[in-house]
Amino acid sequence: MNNELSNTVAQQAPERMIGIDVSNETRASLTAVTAELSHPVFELSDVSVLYGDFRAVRGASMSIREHEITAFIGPSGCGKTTILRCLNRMNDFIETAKVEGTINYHGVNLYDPEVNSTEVRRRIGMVFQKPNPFPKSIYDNVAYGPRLMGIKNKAELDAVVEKSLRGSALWDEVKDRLKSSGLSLSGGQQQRLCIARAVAVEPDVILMDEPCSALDPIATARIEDLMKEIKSKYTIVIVTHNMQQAARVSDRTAFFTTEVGESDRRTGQLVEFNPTAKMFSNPDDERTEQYVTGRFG
Amino acid sequence: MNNELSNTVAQQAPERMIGIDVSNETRASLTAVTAELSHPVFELSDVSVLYGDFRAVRGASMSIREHEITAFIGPSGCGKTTILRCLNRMNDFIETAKVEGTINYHGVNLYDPEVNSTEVRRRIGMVFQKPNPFPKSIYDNVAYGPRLMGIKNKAELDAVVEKSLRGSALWDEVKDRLKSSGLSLSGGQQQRLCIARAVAVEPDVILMDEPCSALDPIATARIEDLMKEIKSKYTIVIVTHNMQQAARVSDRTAFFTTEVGESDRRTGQLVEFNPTAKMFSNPDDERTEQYVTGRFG
Amino acid sequence: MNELRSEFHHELDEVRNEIARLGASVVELIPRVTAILLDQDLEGAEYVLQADDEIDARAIDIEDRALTLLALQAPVARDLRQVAAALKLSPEIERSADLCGNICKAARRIYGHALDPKVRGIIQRMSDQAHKEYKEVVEAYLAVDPVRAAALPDMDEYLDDLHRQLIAQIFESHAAGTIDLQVAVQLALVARFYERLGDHAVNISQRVRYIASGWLPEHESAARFRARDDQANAHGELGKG
Amino acid sequence: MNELRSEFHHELDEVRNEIARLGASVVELIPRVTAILLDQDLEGAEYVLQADDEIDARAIDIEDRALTLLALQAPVARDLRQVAAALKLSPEIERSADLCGNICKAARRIYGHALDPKVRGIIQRMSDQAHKEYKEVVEAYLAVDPVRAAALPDMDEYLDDLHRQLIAQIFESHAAGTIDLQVAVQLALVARFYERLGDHAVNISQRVRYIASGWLPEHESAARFRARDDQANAHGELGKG
Amino acid sequence: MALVTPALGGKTATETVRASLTRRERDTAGFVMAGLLLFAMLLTLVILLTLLIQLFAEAGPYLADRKWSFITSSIGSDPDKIGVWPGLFGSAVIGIAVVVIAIPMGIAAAVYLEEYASTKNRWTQLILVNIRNLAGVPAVIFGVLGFIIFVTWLEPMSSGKTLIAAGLTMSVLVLPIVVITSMEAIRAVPQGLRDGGFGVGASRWEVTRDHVLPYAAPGILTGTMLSLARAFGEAAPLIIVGAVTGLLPETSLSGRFTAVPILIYSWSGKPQPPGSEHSFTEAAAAAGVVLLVLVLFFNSAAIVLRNRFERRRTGT
Amino acid sequence: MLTLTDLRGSSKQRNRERLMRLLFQAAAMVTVLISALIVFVLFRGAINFLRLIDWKAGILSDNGWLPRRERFDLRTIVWGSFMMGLVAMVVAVPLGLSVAVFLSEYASPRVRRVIKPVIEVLAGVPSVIVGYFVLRFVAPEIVTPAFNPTSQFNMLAAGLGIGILVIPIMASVSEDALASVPDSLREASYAIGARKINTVFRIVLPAAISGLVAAFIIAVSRAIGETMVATMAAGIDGSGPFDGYSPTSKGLSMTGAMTNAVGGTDQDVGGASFEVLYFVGALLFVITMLLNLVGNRIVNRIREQY
Amino acid sequence: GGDDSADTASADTASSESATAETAMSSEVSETAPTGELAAGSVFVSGSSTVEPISIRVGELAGELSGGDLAVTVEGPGTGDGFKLFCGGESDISDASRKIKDEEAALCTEAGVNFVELEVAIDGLSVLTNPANTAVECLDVPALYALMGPESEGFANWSDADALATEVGSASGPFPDVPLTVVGPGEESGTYDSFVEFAIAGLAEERVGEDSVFTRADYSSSANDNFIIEGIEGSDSSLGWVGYAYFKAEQDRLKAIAIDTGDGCVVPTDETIGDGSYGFSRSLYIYVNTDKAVENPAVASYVDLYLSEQGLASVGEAGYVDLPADRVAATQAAWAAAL
Repeated sequence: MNNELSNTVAQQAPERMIGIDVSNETRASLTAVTAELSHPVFELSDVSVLYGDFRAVRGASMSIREHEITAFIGPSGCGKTTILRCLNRMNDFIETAKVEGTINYHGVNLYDPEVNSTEVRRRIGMVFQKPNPFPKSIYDNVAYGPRLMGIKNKAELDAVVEKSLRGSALWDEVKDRLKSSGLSLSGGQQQRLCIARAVAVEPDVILMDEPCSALDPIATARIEDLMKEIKSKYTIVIVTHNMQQAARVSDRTAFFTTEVGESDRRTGQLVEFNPTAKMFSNPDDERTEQYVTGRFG
Repeated sequence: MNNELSNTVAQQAPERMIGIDVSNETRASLTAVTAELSHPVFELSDVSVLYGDFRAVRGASMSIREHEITAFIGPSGCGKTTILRCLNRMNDFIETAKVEGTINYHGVNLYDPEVNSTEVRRRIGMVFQKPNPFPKSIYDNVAYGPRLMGIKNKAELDAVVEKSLRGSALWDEVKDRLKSSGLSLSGGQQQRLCIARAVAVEPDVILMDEPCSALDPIATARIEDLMKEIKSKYTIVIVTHNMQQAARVSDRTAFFTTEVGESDRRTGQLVEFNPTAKMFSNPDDERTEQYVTGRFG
Repeated sequence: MNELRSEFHHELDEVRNEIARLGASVVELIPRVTAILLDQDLEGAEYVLQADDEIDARAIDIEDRALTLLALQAPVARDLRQVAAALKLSPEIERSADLCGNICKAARRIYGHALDPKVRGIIQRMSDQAHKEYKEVVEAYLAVDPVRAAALPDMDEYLDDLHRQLIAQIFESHAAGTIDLQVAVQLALVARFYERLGDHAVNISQRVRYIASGWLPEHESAARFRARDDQANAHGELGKG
Repeated sequence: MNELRSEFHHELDEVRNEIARLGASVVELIPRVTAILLDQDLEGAEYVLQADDEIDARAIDIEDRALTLLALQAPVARDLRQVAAALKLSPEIERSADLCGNICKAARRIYGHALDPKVRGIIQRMSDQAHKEYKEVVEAYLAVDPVRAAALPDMDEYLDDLHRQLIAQIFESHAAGTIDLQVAVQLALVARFYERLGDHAVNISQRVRYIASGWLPEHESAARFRARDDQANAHGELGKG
Repeated sequence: MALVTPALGGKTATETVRASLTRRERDTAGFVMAGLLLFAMLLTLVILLTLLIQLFAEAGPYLADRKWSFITSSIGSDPDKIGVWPGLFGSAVIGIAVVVIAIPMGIAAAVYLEEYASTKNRWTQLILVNIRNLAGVPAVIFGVLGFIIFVTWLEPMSSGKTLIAAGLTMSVLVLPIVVITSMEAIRAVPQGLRDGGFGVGASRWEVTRDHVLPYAAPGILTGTMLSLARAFGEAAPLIIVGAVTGLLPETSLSGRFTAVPILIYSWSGKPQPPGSEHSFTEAAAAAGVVLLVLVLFFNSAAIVLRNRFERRRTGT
Repeated sequence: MLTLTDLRGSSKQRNRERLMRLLFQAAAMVTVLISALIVFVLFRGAINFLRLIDWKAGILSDNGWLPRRERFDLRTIVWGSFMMGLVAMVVAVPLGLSVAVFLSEYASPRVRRVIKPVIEVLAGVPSVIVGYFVLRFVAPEIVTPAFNPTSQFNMLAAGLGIGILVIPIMASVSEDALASVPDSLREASYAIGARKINTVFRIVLPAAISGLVAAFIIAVSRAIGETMVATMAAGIDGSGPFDGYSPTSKGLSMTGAMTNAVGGTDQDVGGASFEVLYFVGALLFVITMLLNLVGNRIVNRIREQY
Repeated sequence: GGDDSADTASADTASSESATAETAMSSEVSETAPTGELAAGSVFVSGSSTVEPISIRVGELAGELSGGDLAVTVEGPGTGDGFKLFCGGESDISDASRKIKDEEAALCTEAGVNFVELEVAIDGLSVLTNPANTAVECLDVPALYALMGPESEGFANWSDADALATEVGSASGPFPDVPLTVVGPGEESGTYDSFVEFAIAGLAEERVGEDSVFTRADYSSSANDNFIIEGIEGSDSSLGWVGYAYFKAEQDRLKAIAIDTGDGCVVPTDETIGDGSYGFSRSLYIYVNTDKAVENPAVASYVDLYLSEQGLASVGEAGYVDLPADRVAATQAAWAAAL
């Protein structure tokens, strides 16, 4: 055997040149089967969301697992964003909104009256559709959360800011202008700043509501890469109307759709929740198949 | 041979069951090679657009052909929208904008001082990023253009409206409520209404500036189907930041990118202009390859 | 609501039909080349060998179209399986047509040599069986009928049987001196060609099942290996569980 | 700026490496099975046939991964060609490994029969040539080197020559009575197996060229057909032009 | 701060999470702040309500006594007999002048600035700064301007201290307000509408006529109403221009004039004449009620219109 | 094939376009003309005034604003305007801002739907009515018992009146500024786990600062330019700050000085005591213009910063 | 209500009386303006704000009697302004709280405006204090100068003025040692001018100079008579002045100080003012453009009405003091002569 070839191939997996032992690792990376083994962060059972009398989403049950990226997809009005906003109680701000069923977060019912929604949001951060940096300096944007939590010490804040900006792959681009306004950044950078801001309070989960819909493909790719990078530290749930995005980044995908419910209004429902590879190659439900292939009945 | 099989297959192409004569037709549909033969609607040669001192796009040359869908893709700020807006002189409204080079429309220089931009826009319609129906009835939205052109006769207008709405695949959905506001439609329907409105003045060309960026995947697919349907009548130029969309709908694709020009500002330039199938399977330029595959140098 | 992405789906159907047509060509070729072989029809052989070129071209065309669909339409789920199957099937069918061509070539090589009637009988039966299988699988493909497709491996067992019979018969005939070595070797190859045609039909049937259900045709050997491997790794898995 | 979609591109590289590894397995298998054949090493044959199962499993795995990439990452341009090539190459290599397995099976079938030294010599040379081709093409694949890949068809002509030589030698040996019909047929098949190995190497080389440049391997026959066809349609084309 | 990641799951982790999620800190500052803000708002409402109550309380008995005669009577020396008629007439004419002069001109200027003028142009910048500044110029200065221009310089046309002069003065006063509110309304017209118009080959004027102005109409109308309210309520410039507070039996365009706010001003300082049952201050309060009704009507109309407009824009 | 003439359009249309543009432009120019006239009239009068007065007597520094005695101590009326404005802002800024913050951040949509229009309607209450209110209620019922001023009508009472007049304006403009802060910023803050008070004070108010400054400037400008309340309730006394500079003393604002100048006397008109109208007008114009310009500058700078 | 002026309530009797009065006065007048037949038309009266209330009342009367045909517009920008308009030919009649000045008359002549001066009423000025202030009952002119003249600026106590009072020859002192709060009309008012003329001008011209004929600047001024009255009421030792009419309306709340203009202390009453014994009184006039009166019968009608008994009743209603009969006759005669 020629040296060149054996070097190249053998270096990467010397024991496997002909060996019997194809490790599971290779196959595992294919479909993220290990996911089955990871810990559930959220457990939704039979969750419905009502706005006044109107049932926006009905009876969704699923398990969102640690250190995974879970994507919610579906047509407009299917309730994917509604469910996302239940996960850190952002829908508290809509007065008429009411959540039925239970949403457990690490085993604790998020809608328990004892639970403090502010605390919930410290643990479960959120990134929004439109990049929304505060009209403050880059530094102050990131330091906002830590300061709220009582960190006053300059050195400590500096450290948190640097860590968070590094964590969101923004440090190199902004380290020389931390004092300039967050709004002076490009759209994609702004969104990464928002991620840095969310990350700065060391949350457990980051919810993302169509974080790339306002961005161009390059900025989108950058955010997607970032998500994959940070998922080892955080559990990520992303709502996207871009199926390809869900396919590219997520480990599991939940497909929601609408059905005409009582009084002619459309109620969202969870159709299928499966590993992403399965959703896009061989979904269980015919409606999922029709949606992902672009046939819509 | 079994009857069932021969029926199914043979009906579709009886002469080809085994025959030697595979017609060219099949292959032609693959790469739209016939396009080479069609008439050029726009001929851009060495077109640069300047905003004040700043050169937004430099030296773009291309030929946009009749009854084709031509897509412009590229990262933010690459000048694709700028060039599009030159094609019907919509950039006249940006005061500092200046166009260098020549843009010929059916052989007439669009930027000839004699040319009336309003007249140009009657021939070269435009559909915008956000669906922008007039806050009028569906009927009046479509009838607006024809009325401007002096059509007063009710029967004639009715005919134009119906034809345009049929042409934009909206007639069946709205025929019973032509008097209701255009704003009462869903986002996707609004965008089709805008297409109907553009079509009503019987333009030659329809320019579309990211017409689906505000729509969900279902509405997007509907518009894309519509574009393919109407391209037999109109020449369509579409700007999209969604590469997949360009791949799906267009016959030819122009890829623009930015380069850092004088004084550190990014100038757009046309990198490659080729049949879409080629652009996405085997582009000529390495930068195109990097862009479409998501590697960005 | 109407179906969306209709042009794409139409093109997908077109590709499918073209594959079916190509398959139908093979279905037609099989009895034809058998007749050429048995009737020593040199003209027919020439014609078929030229037709083979056309089938190659059409197969390439299908592959081209499938790749273009992949590049432009980013198909997923069943659509993707269709396209992936097209990529797999077009060489499969093209290879089948090649096999038919090979049979013609063999016919030319043994031109002038008389064939043992027993051998002729088995060849005819192999041809009929291969033809039957191929027709069945092309129909199953067109109908995306995994149930019919699932029958193919078992059907093919009969062809394998015939193959063994033919080989045995060839040895017997050779031993009996009714055919010489050249002819014997060519006939052995021909036997293999028919058998391969059946294999291709089986492969196609697996693709049909794949299109319908996403079931990926895991060769029995691969499955065997997996089984062994999983056993070996059982302890490790438990540790993780 | 860093490369984007790095995970995807990393997985693409992984698939490529895995294909190269699989190819390397075949590269290693070829001399090994020749030795088994010539040395009548039954143990070795058994081992290789089991290893073949593994290769089948790995090939399936590669196909699976390629399909997943297609479903999830919507690759285009070179990436798409990589994935499409992976879909094509994994069965190509798997078939090559099968051929190696077939050689082992042939070795078992002719177990106990002595082989003519001349036949042995040609088989060894065929093996060496097939090994050379396969190694060359796997290296070309790993390096995405269309220039090296372009040499394969010509290299394969030598293998075809050897194939003809071997067939001739087999007839000769059979005529000389040094090998009986069974062995002769098996050896003829073995000869074909080596030749097919070379064909697979050529196919792989074409895929390498395809990955590098998008050049789709049009079989000569297809090209021939096109040429004829275009001529026939020349008048029509001119009419349109 | 950092959540103890419950790597192994189970009860302990759940309890840790529960403990941290149910932590209750007293949000005293927030509570106090909310209370303070509520108090401030209630105080404001109380003040403003007191104003209204005070006014109505003083005017009530008087108006009950006078009934419609207070509207139809002229001004004079006896609080028992006087009325706001000349004031209403004057205010109405001023209102008409505003509608006829200031509003078309203001809208036209706004259209020019928003639709035609180049923002980069120095002239445009000057006009913009100038208008913003004019809107902040005290009303009394417009009185001076009106006095000089319309009363003195243009005497042949206005016949001096007449309603014509007053109407022109008030038109000039509200012009910047009309321009600014109209500009805001026009600016709120989505660019998409213009693009849509241009896209089908409409000219600038056609787009303005067919889309911009109709869409901005409610907003412009709001501005119009507000400026009318302002014109009705403003007294200072009329004092300078020379409103009559004595006797005004005749109301005509070219004669002397008065206006409701002037009457309030004048009456609120007059002593009760001997022999009159009511005082001038009561009459002033009653005139205040009349003015308030007038102004608040236009103001409310403006606000109702704007709210409806906003609701339409955000989509119901 | 298309020719140039096809794209030339009709001349009728071109002429109509040109005419409309001209009309609109003329209207815009009128506003400039108005400003020019204001400047011309005021400054011509002011120069006249300065020519009429006796410089040697040093009258501008004399104690008190008594035009008939040719005593034109600017300090008196500037102080009067300043003091009334100050009192007004002391009342209006906290109250107006609080109302705005409450409505925009704390009130439920239902409360906001009711209160906001009420506040806006009240922003239109004519100043003469507020003047009347001060005359009849604030001065006698509030200021006199609470501060025991030397005069029932004084700068404090007038200032309070102006404050009342300005509260709804302050509240309304500030509320607009707060409402224009995108909800996305609030959401972002809450999503980090911030409380309402943090969100309001660290995010919303800073983000709205330019609008708030604008509101403040508008309010100050309005307070200084306010005429009727100052005329009716401040006591119109330019005899100088003899009570010290106490807000509880009577006073005279610049606007009051102007209405005084035109309020007839039985003496001769004309002369400095009338021309002073222009002088004070010019002064007032300059002051409010500076306020407006500074305000715009601040607003622009803050806007650029963010 | 006023004690001896006709009540508005008895308008009917008043009008019948006026008819007899007018025939008695002048036959010519009765010819031009027959009773109850006032000429229709418009009259514009401008001028003194002091005279304005009388003109308004007469105007109202004219409107009533003519059923609205005789429309009289009255404004009161001030005597000076009034003369400007009058001599500019803009007003038909000018109210005046003083006689026309020579330069004003010259203006009229220049403009070709012929006019007649008609005295219509007497205005008294009351110097007031709080009823609680018993220490002061009567003040002479030097005392007023000492307390309120330009030299008194800064005097916060009555007794501060003692020295100055003595210096200028007052016999009213010494003053009590109580705080001195001076309240009065603003400088823009006619009443202010009158007060200065009566109490300050002589000594001020003599002692300070012609340019300083003013009261002290540091007094509490108001344009609103109600507030002056309240101001005087508000301090136990206040000192102020208002028109006699206002005092008359509020005499329960205030105390008038007797004034000594050389003939002993005189308290202001209708009688003392009417007969001239109260020093602080002045005549009020109207000036009529005679050409307009001829051209426009409405003007003549209005003046006729003004000078009729019914018209002159307004003087009392407005709070001024009626002219003695002889001066009424003189005025009527002047009017008759002017036509």
